[in-house]
Amino acid sequence: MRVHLLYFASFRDIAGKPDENRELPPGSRVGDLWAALSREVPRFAAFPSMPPAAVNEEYVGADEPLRDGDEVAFLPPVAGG
Amino acid sequence: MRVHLLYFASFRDIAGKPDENRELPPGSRVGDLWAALSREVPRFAAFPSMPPAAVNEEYVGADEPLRDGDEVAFLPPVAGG
Amino acid sequence: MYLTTQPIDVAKMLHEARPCDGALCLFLGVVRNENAGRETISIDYEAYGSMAEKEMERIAGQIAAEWPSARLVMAHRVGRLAVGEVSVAVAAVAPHRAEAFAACRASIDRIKTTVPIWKKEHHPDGSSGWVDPTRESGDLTIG
Amino acid sequence: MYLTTQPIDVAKMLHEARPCDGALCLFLGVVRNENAGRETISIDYEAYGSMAEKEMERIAGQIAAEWPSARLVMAHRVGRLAVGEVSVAVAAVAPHRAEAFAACRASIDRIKTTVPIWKKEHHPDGSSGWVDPTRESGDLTIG
Repeated sequence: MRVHLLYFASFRDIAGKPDENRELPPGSRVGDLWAALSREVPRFAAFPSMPPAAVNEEYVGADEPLRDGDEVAFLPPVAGG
Repeated sequence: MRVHLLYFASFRDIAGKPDENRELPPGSRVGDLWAALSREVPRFAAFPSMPPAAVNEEYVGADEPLRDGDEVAFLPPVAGG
Repeated sequence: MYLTTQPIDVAKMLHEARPCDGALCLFLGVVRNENAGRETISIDYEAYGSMAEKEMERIAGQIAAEWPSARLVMAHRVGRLAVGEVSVAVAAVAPHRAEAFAACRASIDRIKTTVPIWKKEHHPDGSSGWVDPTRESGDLTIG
Repeated sequence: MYLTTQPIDVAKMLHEARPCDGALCLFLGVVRNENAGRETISIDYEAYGSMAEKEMERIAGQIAAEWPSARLVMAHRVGRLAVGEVSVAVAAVAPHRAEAFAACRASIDRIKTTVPIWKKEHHPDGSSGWVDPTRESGDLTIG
């Protein structure tokens, strides 16, 4: 299956791109996607734990199952206001 | 000595006037003035205790000594805002 | 001068209060159309003016001492106000929101407790009464 | 729509928020000229826009459930803001001030905690950095 991954703010700087499509094995969960990113990008690997994540614009935990076509984002610490 | 007594809001309605000059015996305190008013005006006598009082625009207690020329006011419950 | 017989210009107050200080908390008191279950059409605000100015100045000094990082702008209207008009405005500006909220809240709480201002509500049936916040009903009708 | 690229019109917000409801508490966040000891000249606010709108709507629903007597008007600016510009505005109106203050404070606290918005500070020396409120310094310089 394929998900659309979005990068914002400092995570976009780290990834070097604002978004990408990623192919994932069936049954993948949000935590699996973060693990895959961490294997590729040392600065993501340096995070002590998975940052807050959103699937289809809702906060979810690492166990959230992913489905084909999902929009996924890992979120840097928010700083609105 | 003589003091200038001011009445505001519901107290003005009770007294029927906005202010008056009053002659007081030397050594009078604020509580003595309230006692004198209460003897004259039954609706003031009905108060369970002396209302907040101000002398020369500052809150004072019943023991505050009065001086000739003081401006004195007993204040109904404030309701600003 | 904290008391004014003219409508409070909130935009101007915000302009005066707002520099580059991070957080602004504004409180507005607005004349309600009812109190203690009775409809109100207007309110007369009466002040012991000279003492009210001193009390508001004293409160401003207290707030400045307790929240040194906060700046305060305050105004209280007197005279007859229609429903929907602003009776009191307090703006507190500080580098962070905790101080802005605290200074604003403390200011309005103290204004309502000690500043010698009274209000007489006018009702649609022509009756009126001085508001007594110390009574449960909040409404003491005189005369 | 809670997000706007245009300057927040505070006067208009107050007008929308203010009926005859007694108490209004407004919070404004203003771009400060310094953060964590470093001078700031401007801030870029970036949002995950569609999710930020949903989060602010969710917060508005929470506040309405927790303070049923309060009404809320909120806006958050995105894009580049100069020092002194309003980044966020929350107005809460209620019959009494306790609810107005509480609803306003809870709203801004939650906005700052969960709405996906980020800010990059620009400094006079040309450097810039994303603000990380979870770090003590509050300033994470990237690149």
